Amino acid sequence: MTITPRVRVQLENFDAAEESLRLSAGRLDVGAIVTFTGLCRDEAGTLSALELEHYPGMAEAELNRISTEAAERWPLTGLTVIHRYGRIAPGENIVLVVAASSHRRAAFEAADFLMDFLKTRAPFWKKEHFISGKEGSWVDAKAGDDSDAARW
Amino acid sequence: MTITPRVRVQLENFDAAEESLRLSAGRLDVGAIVTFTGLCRDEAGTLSALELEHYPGMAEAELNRISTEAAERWPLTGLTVIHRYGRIAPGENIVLVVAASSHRRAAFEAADFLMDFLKTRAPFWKKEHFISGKEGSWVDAKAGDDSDAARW
Amino acid sequence: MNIRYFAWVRERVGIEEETIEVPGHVETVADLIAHLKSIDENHASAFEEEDAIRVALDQFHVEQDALVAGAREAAFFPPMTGG
Amino acid sequence: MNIRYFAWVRERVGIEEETIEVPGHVETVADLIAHLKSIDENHASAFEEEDAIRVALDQFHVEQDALVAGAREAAFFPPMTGG
Repeated sequence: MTITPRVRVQLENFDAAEESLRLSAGRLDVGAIVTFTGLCRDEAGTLSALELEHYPGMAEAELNRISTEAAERWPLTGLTVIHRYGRIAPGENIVLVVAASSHRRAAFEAADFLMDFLKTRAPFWKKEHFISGKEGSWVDAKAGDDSDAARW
Repeated sequence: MTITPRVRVQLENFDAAEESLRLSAGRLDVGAIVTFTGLCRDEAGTLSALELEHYPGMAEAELNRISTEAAERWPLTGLTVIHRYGRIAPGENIVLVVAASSHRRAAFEAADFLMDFLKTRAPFWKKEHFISGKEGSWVDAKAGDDSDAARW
Repeated sequence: MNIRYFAWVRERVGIEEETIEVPGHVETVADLIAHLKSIDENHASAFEEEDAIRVALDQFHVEQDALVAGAREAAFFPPMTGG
Repeated sequence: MNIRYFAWVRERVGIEEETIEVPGHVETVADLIAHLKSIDENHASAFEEEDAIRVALDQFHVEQDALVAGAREAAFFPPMTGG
């Protein structure tokens, strides 16, 4: 039986530990949990915040479609995807994927697949706002993201 | 500069959230954190506990060797490996890998690589103890683990 | 038909959302884009780099040869950069 | 030389650790295994499935053709099943 993924698109932060526990607590069939957390980087120290714009409705729908595909391709016991929107400060969380399975390869591959497809298909756009006050700029899509998604 | 991995072989449980935070708190160069948690399964409901035997000294040394190799192969900002020994009840944690990097592919691949090599090279052995009281049995190594490790 | 714009496409058009009458000759997404470009300078500028524009009909990704008949909402945006 | 056994190898030998005098003709790990098998029934039974035995010299994995000269500790165990 295929599990029903848990998908959230939200303004608030998330708690990776809580989400991971939600997929393992009280059950004995989970042998492997892989979590991916994406954070807002700022190595240059020039960023005041990332602004995450999204397409409400389609963002949830697309994440559900990608998650459902993952749950059909791999024997998972649980799958959670949370993507934040709004202003996100450097060092803060942006996205979380938690994949649980009886076996480690399924958990790794499902989480990896999910991030690749989320990057190229989920309707979110990042705009960088700078400390200097200069005009914010939209982050460009990376060619590497398309080739990552093409691996599957 | 290559980071120094953090390796622990311990009786006590670990806290994945705390270990993850340790690799990201107060820094702005971490864009991706992948955690792998391996748990003690018991789908049949027949297990009283897993007994994890290890080779003290070599277990730490081998995990350090594998971690150092991962840190040399991928541009990581942090890497943590914790493996428990002793009696582990169904549902409890066995092993944790946390790989942090600026970019997601490095974090995924390093964690995946680490688990594959840990499985085939780190000197730990699992013995199953049963509720029924029948003689415990040593878990057999899986051929799949060798082929997983051969991918790298 | 309800039309939505996101990210820099939205900024160039200058609005988030609008409702338009779709002329009878508009069959595909490409036809719809040609029609939107004819509305004004802002629309024309938003769709200037046509290859950089992604399209969704009723919240599903589609290509430019997709038929628009029956769709209630079309959305235009740059390549996604979430995650 | 200090010899250590783990998991079912340890159970079959019946001890965790022992110190032995290595005879002069023992050059490789394979020679050492042959020598250990000659100690008693338990040792012989532990090394019966020789292909299933892994070896470490001074806490490094080695193959059966590795030279034992200079090693202070040899360990024998089944394939690892951690993780």
